[in-house]
Amino acid sequence: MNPFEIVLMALQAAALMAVSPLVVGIIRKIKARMQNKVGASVLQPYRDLRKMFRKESAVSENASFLFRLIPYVCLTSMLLLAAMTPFVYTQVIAPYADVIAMVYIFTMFRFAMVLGGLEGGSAFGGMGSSREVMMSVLIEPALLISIMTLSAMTGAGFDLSAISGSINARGAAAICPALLLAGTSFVITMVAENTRVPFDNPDTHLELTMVHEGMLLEYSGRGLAIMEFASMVRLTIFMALLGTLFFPWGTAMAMTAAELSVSLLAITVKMLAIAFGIALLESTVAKMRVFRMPNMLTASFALALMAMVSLYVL
Amino acid sequence: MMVTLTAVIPIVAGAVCLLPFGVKNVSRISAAGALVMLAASVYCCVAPLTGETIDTWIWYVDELSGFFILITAFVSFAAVLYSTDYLAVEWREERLNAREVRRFYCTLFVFISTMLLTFAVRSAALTWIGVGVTTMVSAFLVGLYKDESATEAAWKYIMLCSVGITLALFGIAMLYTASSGVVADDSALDWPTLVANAAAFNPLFMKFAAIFLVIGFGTKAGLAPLHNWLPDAHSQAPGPVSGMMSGVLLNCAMYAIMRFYSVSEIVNPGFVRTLLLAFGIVSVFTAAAFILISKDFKRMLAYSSVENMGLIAIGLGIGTPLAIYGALFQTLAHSLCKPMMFFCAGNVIQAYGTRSMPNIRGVSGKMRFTGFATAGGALAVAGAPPFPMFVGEVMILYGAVNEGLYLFAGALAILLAFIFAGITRSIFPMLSGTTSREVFEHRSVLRGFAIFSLFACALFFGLFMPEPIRGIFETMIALLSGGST
Amino acid sequence: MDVLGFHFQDTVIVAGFFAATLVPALVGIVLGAIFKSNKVANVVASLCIVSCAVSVSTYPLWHLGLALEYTLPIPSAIGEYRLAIDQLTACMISFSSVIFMLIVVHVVKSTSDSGCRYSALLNALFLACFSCMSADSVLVLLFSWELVTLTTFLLSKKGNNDHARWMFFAIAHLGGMVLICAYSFMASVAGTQVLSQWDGLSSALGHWTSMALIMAIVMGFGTKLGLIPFHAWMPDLYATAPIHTATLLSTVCSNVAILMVFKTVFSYIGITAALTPIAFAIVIIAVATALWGALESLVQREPKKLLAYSSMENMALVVLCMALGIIYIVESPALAKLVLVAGLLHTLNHSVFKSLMLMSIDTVEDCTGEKNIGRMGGLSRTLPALSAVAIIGILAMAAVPPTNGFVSEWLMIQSLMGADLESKGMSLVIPLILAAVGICGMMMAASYARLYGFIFLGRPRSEAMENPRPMKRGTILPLALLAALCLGMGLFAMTIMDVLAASIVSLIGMPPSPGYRSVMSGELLPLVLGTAVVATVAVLYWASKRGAQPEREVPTWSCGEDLDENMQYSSIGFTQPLVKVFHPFYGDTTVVRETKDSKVRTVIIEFVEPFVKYLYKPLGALLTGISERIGKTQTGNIQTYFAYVLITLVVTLLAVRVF
Amino acid sequence: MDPILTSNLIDIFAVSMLLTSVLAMASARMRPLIKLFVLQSFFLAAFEFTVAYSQDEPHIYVMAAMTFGIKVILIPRMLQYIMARIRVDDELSLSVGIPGSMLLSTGLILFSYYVSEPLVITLTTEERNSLVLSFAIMLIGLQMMTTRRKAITEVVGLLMAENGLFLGAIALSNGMPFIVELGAFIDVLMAIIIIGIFAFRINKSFDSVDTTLLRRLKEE
Repeated sequence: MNPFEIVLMALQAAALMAVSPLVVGIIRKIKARMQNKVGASVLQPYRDLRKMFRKESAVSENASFLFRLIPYVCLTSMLLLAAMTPFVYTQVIAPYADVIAMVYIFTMFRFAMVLGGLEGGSAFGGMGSSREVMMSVLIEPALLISIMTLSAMTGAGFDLSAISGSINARGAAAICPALLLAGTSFVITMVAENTRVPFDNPDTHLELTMVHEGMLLEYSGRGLAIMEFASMVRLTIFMALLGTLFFPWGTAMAMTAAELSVSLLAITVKMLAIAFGIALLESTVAKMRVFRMPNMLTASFALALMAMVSLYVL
Repeated sequence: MMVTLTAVIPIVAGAVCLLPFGVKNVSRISAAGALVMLAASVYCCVAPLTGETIDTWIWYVDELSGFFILITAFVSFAAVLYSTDYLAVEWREERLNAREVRRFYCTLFVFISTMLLTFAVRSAALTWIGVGVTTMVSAFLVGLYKDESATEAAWKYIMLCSVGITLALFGIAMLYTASSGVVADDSALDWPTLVANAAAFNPLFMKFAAIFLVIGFGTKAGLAPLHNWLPDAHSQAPGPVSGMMSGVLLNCAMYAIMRFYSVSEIVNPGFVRTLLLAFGIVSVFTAAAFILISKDFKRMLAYSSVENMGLIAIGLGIGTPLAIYGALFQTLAHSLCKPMMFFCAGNVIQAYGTRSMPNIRGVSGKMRFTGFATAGGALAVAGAPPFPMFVGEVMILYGAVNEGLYLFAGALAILLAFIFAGITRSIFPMLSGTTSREVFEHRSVLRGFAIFSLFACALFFGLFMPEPIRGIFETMIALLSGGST
Repeated sequence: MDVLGFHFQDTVIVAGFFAATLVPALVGIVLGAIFKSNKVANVVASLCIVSCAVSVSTYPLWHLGLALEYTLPIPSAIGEYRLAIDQLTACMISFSSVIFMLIVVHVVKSTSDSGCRYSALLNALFLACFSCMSADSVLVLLFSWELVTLTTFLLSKKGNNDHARWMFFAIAHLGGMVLICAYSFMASVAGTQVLSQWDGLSSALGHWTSMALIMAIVMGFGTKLGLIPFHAWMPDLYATAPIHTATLLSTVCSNVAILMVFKTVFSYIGITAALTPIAFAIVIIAVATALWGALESLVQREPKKLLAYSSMENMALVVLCMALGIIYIVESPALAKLVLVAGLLHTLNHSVFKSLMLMSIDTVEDCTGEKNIGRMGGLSRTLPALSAVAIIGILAMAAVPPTNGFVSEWLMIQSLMGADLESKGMSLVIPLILAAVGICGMMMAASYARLYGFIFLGRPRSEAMENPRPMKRGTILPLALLAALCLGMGLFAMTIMDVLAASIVSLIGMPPSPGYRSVMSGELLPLVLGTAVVATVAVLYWASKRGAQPEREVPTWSCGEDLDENMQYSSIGFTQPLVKVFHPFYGDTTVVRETKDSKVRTVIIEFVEPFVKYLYKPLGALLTGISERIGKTQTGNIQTYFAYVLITLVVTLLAVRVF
Repeated sequence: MDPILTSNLIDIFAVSMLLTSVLAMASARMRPLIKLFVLQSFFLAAFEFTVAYSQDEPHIYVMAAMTFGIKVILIPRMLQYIMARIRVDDELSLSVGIPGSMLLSTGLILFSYYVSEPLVITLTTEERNSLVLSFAIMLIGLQMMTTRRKAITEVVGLLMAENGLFLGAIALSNGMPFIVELGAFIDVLMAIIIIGIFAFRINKSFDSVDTTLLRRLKEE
């Protein structure tokens, strides 16, 4: 690793985090357009974050030190993940971009969120945490297995960059049932993990449906800004993972200007496509009932498992 | 000479007890008598246990006899000490009158004497007579209270054991027939002669002798399904007598079986072993079933005796030196632990006035010492380390596995686990909890000492085995596996 | 060896070491048995601490190259007390002693379980565990293992918990009996009782027998680890026994069991290719146990029961690792080393975080007098120090970086994934195991979130929570040390792993290369990731706090109403969605309606452990039924008894005549 | 005397003993039962006497005398005394009816032949029958104990079984050493005395000697 590479990696992590509000803004904009609305500017999320970051925070008198710490834990985990995720360049902080560690950092994020939801002692927080926990029990194994399928398929160990690079290098030959199944599972996981429709609606605070927002209910001001930002980053990371792990073609594998610019273009197109997909999904599908969710999540889990199994059976 | 004295001392002590002294004085006399008896027995056994067999007149004391005599003397000593206070309480609470107390001591000493005698004689016939006489004498001790239950128990005891004794006599006759013609008439039934000449005996008669002796003495030893007198007699006898019956009386019959075993193994190798294995496992099985359902404290302990006799039989039945070691060790362990447990049960029952375990609660709270000893005793009897019965069980299982009796060992292990569960389930709830009864612990130094000394001995043998004692066991194993001394 | 200029013979040092370990504990037992006063109880406990402290030095002494073999100068009926300590044993003894010591310190400080009797039994338990781990003779091993059972049984007396204790005692003894048979058999095959001379008996045993033995040994020790179906005693005992007993049982005793399983399976029996089928059976049991523990932990009402199921799950994972080790060892020794290291590391980690959590939870119960998790809450403001150490324990249990729990689970999944999947039927099994481990991990995390969230966070749900008694002085010390261990072992896991790997190599007798690191990714990851997490959070927090507006304390938002104590999510409700998802496994959720007044109606949801209801109770009834049948043979009528004698005689004669 | 005659006599006495046993099983009243026991004991004494004569063994004479003294005279007297004292009802209560008992006895006799066959072939002719018969008498004695309910009948059953035993012992080896015989007799006598004492106690406690009343001691 030369210093330039390190700078590049840091840059790509920074870029990933920097564009995440934009990604959310774009999704919202596309959604608005689909619903024949004008919609806010794609930069609106930046403005919201800035406004909230400056405001005074009101903390529940029942909250403990943990409550104040949790936003930073969440942000930290996203920071680390951003550094691990291949974005425009497959080489990330290898050998520390460990897929298993990645799943556990997601767990850490979620655990912190759940505990945060239980602080304050309102009914909504507990409800959000409860539902989050239910979903995570099914999501997390699916995520683990779908990523593991890639690892096993490529035989590249546990390093995200190696996996990504290996699939990339194989070109079209890498397309196989396992990849497709795992990819599908990952898409469902992505939607569920980021609490998008049909699992949750990030835009409402309706007590019957909310999961993610329930947990954030007690946060305000800077804490809320950080939590919201972390969630945005999470979505972006998932989208980036989908683009660079499951469909990594185009991502730069070497540090040449040509490859990097192609990769930049490719990732932009991929992200836009995924954003469009999410927006389309959210505009066309209704929110699911809470106890319907497990069915969908189990399907995702089964898909992942099938992907893994298909590696050896087919 | 010394042996004669050992056997006579208790009788003298018993006779003195009959003299019309007060209950307190009788207690003192009997305690002193027991001490002298113990001293005489120890003195008498020193030589045999160090390798010099006593062989005079009708007496023959080698390591095996010495081992049993010492156990008997020690347990009897503890039992007499325990009786002094136990009987005094019974007398104070007017369940017994002074005359009955005096008679009790007299019978008790005669009983002790007959047991010592059983172990110390040379002839099989005399051993048989000794076993027979112990039954008759102890029947009075079982029936001490003269109420309906005690009488019933004594009746069953004496009738069943008489049948057993009769069968055993037939076995002795068979043994005599098998040996006659090989050995001169006069010494034809002497254990050492039998062992020495066994190789020339008629094997067929020895087989029949084996059947009758094992069933006959087995009735007395409490092997299932011949054991039915045992829970009745043990539960109805007063505490100290239950302890003695279980701790040493059963040994008498077992000793006879052991002696015969060493002869028979030379003539028909494996025959008695098979019989003993069968009776042993049936005993353990039966005991397991009864322990699981028993509600009566003393009856449950009695079934545990059945189990232990079964284990000893199994140990002998396996017949390897290791298993025989296990059997002998189990004998020692049982003789130490079971009387102690019966004494504890005596304390509890005297204080609570009931034998029904579901009605006894809160012993540890009300009676500190008894509670402690009962907990220890229960663990010992159930077969938990560091008590010696665990060691005995392990040895026997180990022996069984070594002999290739895998299924047998497995079944035995499971049965032992059930027994363990049954005993602990019944006893430990008695210790905790609360009771609404008026409970008063009868405490006295002698009573405590009796329990404590047995407890200490049990613990000692569970943890340690000094070389000399180990040597004695080795000799006994050699004796039993048919080797001559 | 030279110490401070004095020259000592090695044998003298070894004897001195054993004496220094054993004698204080023995003295403690004697003192505790004689005296009653609380002052002496402290002396007795401190003797135990002395013994523990000395035995911590086991590994350093081993490292110095001393042959830690010793025969006590007192023979017993079971032969000589031979002790011998190899590398793995030394590791485990040293580590377990640390845990033991911290627990005893907590006993002294918390005074809830003190008393001469208790302290004396602690000494006895220490001796039993020590001699079990270091036993070099079969009978000593069996003896001390049973002694462990016995002392924990005696230690677990508290109030009226006879049934729970008895259940434990009976099941553990059943396991002990199985072990006695298994070890006797091995001894008879090996021809010696000296364990250190047993070397790869599997060639002499034949593979069917070896497989049966491995199963017997895993299940025999598994009765104490809580493998299905022998786990039924755990929740009740953990909930009713004195907490330090439960803690010792869950940590030190489990360590002993795991060590013995490892030593027996890998060293005494020895693994060959033919033995893999049994590993699959063990895998199935372990996975089932882990899943069961995770499922049941979700619905527990009492925190200690929850932790009991958590222990069960964790130990099942360790057993799973062991079984995978059996599978891997033939084809890929390096991977086998990795998975075994993962298992052992998890054992050690578990003993740290579980002792921390059990004692923390007990402190909660002690301070508030409340046992129902549904009536707790809000303790983080009133007991801040406790909640701080507890969160570390919770994070460790939930395998969140940078704690030690994360490292071992990370290793475990790595070794699962790294399996050479081209071989055998493994390819299908591994994904399933992986899925199961993943689901277990998340369910346990959910349980732990519930545990922490409903005890420490939120608003108080009952009076007792508002003003808890302050913690007893000094009790925080051992807890804080354990919490520090949780973090330290997470960061510096590699050091421990190297030691464990070396121990495993010497235990199995494999060539040292290829080392486990060759198949492991991210060697420095625990340290780097852990540091990164801690540092980033710290930096962000510090940076963000600067220039922030001061916070305002406000009541929790409540839609304008006043919040009463029931207007919070309930602990049962928290996991209710999951219960609904996995409903078939809970079988019966009994709803009891009690009508006290005409208007007031309480609904209680009770979860009955299905194993107790559908296995233990019918089995017990069956046994009692059989026993009562047999009991009928005792009619009380003497004629029947004569008939038995007659029949016995006739049958015996007939049998002899016929055969 | 003629050896054939003595051997015939021996057989006759032995068979008569079995016969009395069988008859005893068939008797439904107490007094005939005791009489049959006396008769059996008498046959035993006669048997012993004949054996003593034919073998010229002085100690068997003594035994014969003792058998006569104790079993024919002393014990029946005692039994009658006990019966008189506790006013035993003469009716026997049977748990198995007489035809059933007969069948059982026959079965036991056949069984004795079957079982002792390997033993018998090693023996001389006169010993043969006696041994088989002694087996049969013992088993029938036990059978009586099993199927008769009164305390006294149990005792009689035991005594009959003992008679069988002595028959066998003498047939096999001309009796055991004298001291054994003596001990055995004393044992029997003591047993009967003690059993008698307890029979009184039973009568006192239960107002009956029907031992079926003695069935409180068992597991609930």
